[in-house]
Amino acid sequence: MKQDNDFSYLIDLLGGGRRLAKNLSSFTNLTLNEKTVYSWKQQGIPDKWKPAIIKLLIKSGNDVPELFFPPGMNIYNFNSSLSESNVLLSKYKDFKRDKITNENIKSFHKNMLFLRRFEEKVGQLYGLGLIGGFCHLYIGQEAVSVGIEAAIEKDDNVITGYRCHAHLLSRGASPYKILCELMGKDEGISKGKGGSMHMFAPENNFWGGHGIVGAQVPLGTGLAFASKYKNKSSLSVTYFGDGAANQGQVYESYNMASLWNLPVIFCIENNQYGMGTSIKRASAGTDLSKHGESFGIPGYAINGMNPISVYLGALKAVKWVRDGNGPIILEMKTYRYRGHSMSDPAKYRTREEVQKMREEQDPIEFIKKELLDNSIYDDEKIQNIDNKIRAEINDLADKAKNAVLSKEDNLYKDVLFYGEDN
Amino acid sequence: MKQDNDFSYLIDLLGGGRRLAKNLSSFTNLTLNEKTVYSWKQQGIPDKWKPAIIKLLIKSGNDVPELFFPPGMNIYNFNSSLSESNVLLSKYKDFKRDKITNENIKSFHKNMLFLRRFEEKVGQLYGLGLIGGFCHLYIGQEAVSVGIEAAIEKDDNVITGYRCHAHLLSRGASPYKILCELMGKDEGISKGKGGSMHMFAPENNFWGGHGIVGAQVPLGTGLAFASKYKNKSSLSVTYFGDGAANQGQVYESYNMASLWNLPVIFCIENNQYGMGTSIKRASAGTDLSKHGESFGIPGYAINGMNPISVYLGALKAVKWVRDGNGPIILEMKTYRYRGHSMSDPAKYRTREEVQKMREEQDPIEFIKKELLDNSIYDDEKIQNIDNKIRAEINDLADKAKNAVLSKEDNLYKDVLFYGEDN
Amino acid sequence: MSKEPVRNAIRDAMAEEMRNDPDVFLIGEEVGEYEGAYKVSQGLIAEFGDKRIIDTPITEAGFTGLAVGASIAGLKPIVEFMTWNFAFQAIDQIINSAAKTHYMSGGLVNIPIVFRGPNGSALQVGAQHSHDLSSLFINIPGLKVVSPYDSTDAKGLMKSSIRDPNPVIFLENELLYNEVFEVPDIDYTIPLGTASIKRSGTDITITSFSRGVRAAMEAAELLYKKNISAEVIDLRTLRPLDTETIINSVKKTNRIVSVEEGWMSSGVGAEIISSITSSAFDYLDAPPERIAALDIPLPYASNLEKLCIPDKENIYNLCMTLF
Amino acid sequence: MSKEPVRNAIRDAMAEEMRNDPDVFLIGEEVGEYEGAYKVSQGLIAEFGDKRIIDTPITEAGFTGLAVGASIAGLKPIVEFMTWNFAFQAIDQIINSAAKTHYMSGGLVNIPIVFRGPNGSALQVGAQHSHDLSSLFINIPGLKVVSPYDSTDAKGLMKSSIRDPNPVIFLENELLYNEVFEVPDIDYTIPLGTASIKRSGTDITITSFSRGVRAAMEAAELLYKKNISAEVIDLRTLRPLDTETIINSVKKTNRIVSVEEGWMSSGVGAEIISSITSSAFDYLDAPPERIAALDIPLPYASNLEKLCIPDKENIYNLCMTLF
Ligand SMILES: Cc1ncc(C[n+]2csc(CCOP(=O)(O)OP(=O)(O)O)c2C)c(N)n1
Ligand SMILES: Cc1ncc(C[n+]2csc(CCOP(=O)(O)OP(=O)(O)O)c2C)c(N)n1
Ligand SMILES: [Mg+2]
Ligand SMILES: [Mg+2]
Repeated sequence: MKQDNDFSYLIDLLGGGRRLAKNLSSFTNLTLNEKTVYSWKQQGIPDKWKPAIIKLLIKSGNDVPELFFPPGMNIYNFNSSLSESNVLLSKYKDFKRDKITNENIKSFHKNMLFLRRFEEKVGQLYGLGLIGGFCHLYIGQEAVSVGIEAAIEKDDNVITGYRCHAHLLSRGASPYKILCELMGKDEGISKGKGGSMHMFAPENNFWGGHGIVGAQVPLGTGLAFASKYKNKSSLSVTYFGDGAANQGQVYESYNMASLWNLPVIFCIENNQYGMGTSIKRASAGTDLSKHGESFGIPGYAINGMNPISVYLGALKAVKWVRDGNGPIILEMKTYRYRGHSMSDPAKYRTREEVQKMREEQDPIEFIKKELLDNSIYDDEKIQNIDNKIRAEINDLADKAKNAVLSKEDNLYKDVLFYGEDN
Repeated sequence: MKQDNDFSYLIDLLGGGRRLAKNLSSFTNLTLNEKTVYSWKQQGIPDKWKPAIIKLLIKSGNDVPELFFPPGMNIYNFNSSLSESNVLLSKYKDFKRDKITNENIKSFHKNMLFLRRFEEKVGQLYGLGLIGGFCHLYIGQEAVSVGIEAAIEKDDNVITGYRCHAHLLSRGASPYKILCELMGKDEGISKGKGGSMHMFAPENNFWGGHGIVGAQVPLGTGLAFASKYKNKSSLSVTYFGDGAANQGQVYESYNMASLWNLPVIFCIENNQYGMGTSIKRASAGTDLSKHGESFGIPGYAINGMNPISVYLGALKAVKWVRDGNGPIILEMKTYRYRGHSMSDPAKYRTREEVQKMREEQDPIEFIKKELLDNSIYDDEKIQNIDNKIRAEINDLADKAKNAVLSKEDNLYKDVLFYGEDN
Repeated sequence: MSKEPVRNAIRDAMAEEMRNDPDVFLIGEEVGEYEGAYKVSQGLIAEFGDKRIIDTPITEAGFTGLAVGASIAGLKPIVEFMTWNFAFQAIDQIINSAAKTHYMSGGLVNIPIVFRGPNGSALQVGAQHSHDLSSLFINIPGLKVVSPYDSTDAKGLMKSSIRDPNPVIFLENELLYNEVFEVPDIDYTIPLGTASIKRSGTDITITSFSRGVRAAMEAAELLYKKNISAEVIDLRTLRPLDTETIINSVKKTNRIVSVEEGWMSSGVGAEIISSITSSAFDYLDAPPERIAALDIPLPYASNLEKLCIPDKENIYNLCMTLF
Repeated sequence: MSKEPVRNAIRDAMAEEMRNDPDVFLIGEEVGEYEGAYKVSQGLIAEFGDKRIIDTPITEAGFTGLAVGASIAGLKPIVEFMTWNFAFQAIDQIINSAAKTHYMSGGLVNIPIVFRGPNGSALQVGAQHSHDLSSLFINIPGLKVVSPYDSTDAKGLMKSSIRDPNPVIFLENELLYNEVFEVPDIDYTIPLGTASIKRSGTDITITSFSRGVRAAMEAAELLYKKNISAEVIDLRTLRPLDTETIINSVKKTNRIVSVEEGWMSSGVGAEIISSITSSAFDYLDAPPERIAALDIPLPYASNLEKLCIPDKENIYNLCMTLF
């Protein structure tokens, strides 16, 4: 047991038995007495205490002898200054599966299915030439928006990029108005002037719908700033993609959000591609939830194909933010089945890759299985719900098709705002 | 010694004695046999092996029981995915003090003193109204530029911001031409058209002198890109400040530099203030050398008031980059004695703070002491050198004062380039 | 009336509006503890604290976007760019997020925000620090663009800009900050979109804005000595442009010269001349002319720099060619 | 002569220059494996590999700055912006680093680089994706600005742009990519700075560029039916502007209308008109006029969008007011 006594000098280096005992005790919250530590000088430093001593050595600017590290460890395992916020976060318990009620499962199912059928309809209408311009569908990613929405409050703020139909719907915006918008109708949510990428629903605290990749991230941080400024408890969920996650203004936002302790959840929808570029070809660090570390922002990855995981993971993040801890990063590992936009031939990935995701990880299939396995619904009920949703969306689409086009007098309106009364 | 046997189940969780022995051996490069590991089921897992086992647990997606951690450690100490590049870097030995020759010390002294006296003269000339516009002095930071220059080659590329006189001089640009530039003379290095912030010396592979905070960082990354594109061995030293380090394009540059493995040293001159804002008020993560971690870029901090530390630290970085490992971040902890620019009253810090730095950490005083302690020079010699430098700079300044102003026919020249022959 | 430098006029306007409306706040680099790189926000942090006077990191894109986001959520930010040169880093947020969102949302979202700071050339700060962004912004619907000359206008227009429910670009000039002018002691505003006739005349109209107004006034004085009566118009707001005032003047004088310190090509003068030729062509007795900065990046050397920005002589000479 | 869509003409120009000069490379989002968001770089990665056809992360400021840095070091980058709208994120590097450095360095550093991509409106892509940046760039000394209409010009001008030792802004148009025009089979270039007379005429000059040329040509045809002979000038290069060709034309026709798809205020037309009134005032028999996009952010709805961009009828009507 004396193999280590060549390291006894470390004890003196750290101020001798008394000081070291005190420091180790306060550092580890365990009680160590002077004599014990002093005895290590003869008997060798116990393996148990080596990690803590390594930390003290580093802290005091001393070198750590290579052989002093436990097997498989090195200096970088002990340099945790970046992870303080993560350490704090580790005190937050994960929400467990038992939090999930049947009602949750039912609503996840209904809401995700609605998003899916809605986007399928949008795809059809686009194919028919009734929708123009850029149109980005959410199919495959439904668990994210639905799971997050379940975890936040109505007066929280939500903002995202151009792939925004689902987030609008989750917030409670009118599907009819969205369809009208997509078809350039006067009843469109933006009077037909915004189109697929630019829709807003202030009543639902949904703030767009932005076409410039990454630009919504400082905007969303600003929504959080406003909440704090006005002493509101609302937080901001700021969505962006894996491609957007490389934009410099994202890091600028991380910095300000952390510096000013803003209530914002940065929710990265990592669907593994930014247009035709896989995350591996675009990001040197693909662990997107860790990019806040150096700013003191903790984060974690969540299976974004599973609404239950999203919901539980989001609950924890919401609690973190509401407790006043400042920002957090959630990386949703998800997938889009369709091309980037309607005009994307998607040659950058194989059919098999898509097929495999659809078959093995589809969020709606997953939740259907939950419904059946737990005997919440039977097949027929599920079919009925689907039929009802399809019928509702068809009706809305037909109505929207027949609505009048955006009127010409909209043309010059809303360039400038002339106050509420005008 | 059986206190730990409540954790024996972990051995099965990790595949049993045989598999665990194999995994631990390959992971730690130590040999462990099956039986030993099997015996742990009875005798408890030795403290020495716990860290490695924690890593395996995490890797295989298992929870780590809280009590299994060594005192003072937590899960984030074991999640080293971000630090792979740092682990690799840890295989690079530090260059040691014994590398330093007397010649090194002499040249550090001469070069730093030249920078100091030069900038003092510039300050005087500014006070006399002979220099106009923005003028940022380097006084206090001399060790950085001098130490780095000693560690790189002439055909390496250097670029920086507006605080550029020193870097130009270190590269070997003509002090006379710089003085002329500052006074708007025809012989100015930019024909009087650039001024203090915009000077270039292509012959010396110095590429500016840029006025927009942070903009030089992608530019410097581009210099490295060009070296790689042309299969040159030259690297790019890209200097920027602690304030600039928050700019989004810095992170965009980190990402590209790491993704494409570019030969660039990001050299952050952390003089603790960006204008009047201390780094603590501007950066949520003040450990600037760690901001590349999430992009897989290693980095470390260096005492930027000590030319020997800078030189040794830079040697290691240069070796890292030349070995083809891609980018690295050096954070130089340094200090500027003067205001941000000539017009800064510097009320954001106390006189005492500046005084203390000057007295306790001045790089020139430090190197003088080295010279004296090692009997390389005596006081008189040091005084002589100083006198010679002062005299040289005075002469140059007088000559520059008397030089002709930038000629009017420079006005329309160089807006567009018409090829080498025109 | 009291005498105030333009610097204080702007500061006072901000302070008064901040007293009236808790949703107004100032954000930018060095606006707080340092009290502004050019001391425009002197004293504000003492009065309003660091909740409403916010020092930012040097991240123009980020804090501009953050301010636009705060504005979307109902606050009324004043964003200071240390100089407008640095706003290039944030221009996407100004143009794509601030200027276009009201329209793209069909009027559901509006963005009350002021972007301000010194614009154009100062003294010997070199090309990267001397850009005049006026014409860039007046091209863009959804923005209002203001560029005052004197203290009265600076204060009155700043107050209107803060109250305006749209994004307003407020272009100041470093070299005017120290200039002292009279300021009314009453609480007043000046409506955006109205030019001001600084000097009446009958023979030629000279338009300008910001620091150019001074050179224009001086040139008018020189012309006067030659018995030419120049009418000098301070545009004050560049978008919407008060074309009515300009046209009425030209109908009277039949000659016009536009003066600006920015570059000529597609500059502010180009817009003025094209508006005038379209509306008052038949009133013109001579070609409408413009004078602007030389078409080169601004050089550092003082002797060269002086040749670049139009002065009274240049303006006077150009005017004389029209008679 | 063979027939080629504009898309291929630009691609072929890049490929030919890349074959001739190993320092030329293409960098941008999706230019490589995806072969271009609009397929302009189709086939290039197969020929040149990923060392010279470089896919970037979505970080416009960063990769633009990187390309400018590479250019400083002697390479000749072609930077593709997926559309010019996204270049707002990188505009500081274009203006402050690329355009000004040659001057600021007293000529020591030059920056041979081409920035290219589709500019202006497409179809129903909304205000944030429809910005025309022409007038922004022509304001700035140190830049050349090119905006071709047909395949011949696109190819010849692109080759000249790549060979030019200065930063060149190359403004394409998505709606022209598919348009087929003749292209000479020989190796040729077209010098920057020269306009092209697309149709000779004696009664009125119509200038335009990019897609506006088509509407101008169609309007000329309508005018012809009314016995008005219009001369149509395709400007091709917007900076330096070929004012000589325009002035000579106006001296003949005595009337001018400028057509552009960008906004009017301080737009390209404003520059043309102001140049003409300064140089050829006495030749004008009617006010010089301009037509441009409506002064609003471009709406999404197709019926509204159509009203915003000048078409042959609008141009024809404007021309008729001048007789
Ligand atoms: C600043 C900017 N650059 C480029 C584009 C073009 N563009 C639109 S979406 C997109 C991909 C974004 O990918 P990601 O962030 O992963 O989101 P996803 O589409 O996968 O939801 C690109 C390059 C843009 N709109 N804005
Ligand atoms: C984009 C931009 N924003 C603001 C400025 C004004 N400015 C010049 S230097 C400076 C401080 C930079 O501090 P730091 O990066 O720490 O460098 P230091 O001056 O300490 O060397 C600021 C804000 C600028 N030149 N460019
Ligand atoms: Mg994606
Ligand atoms: Mg600093």
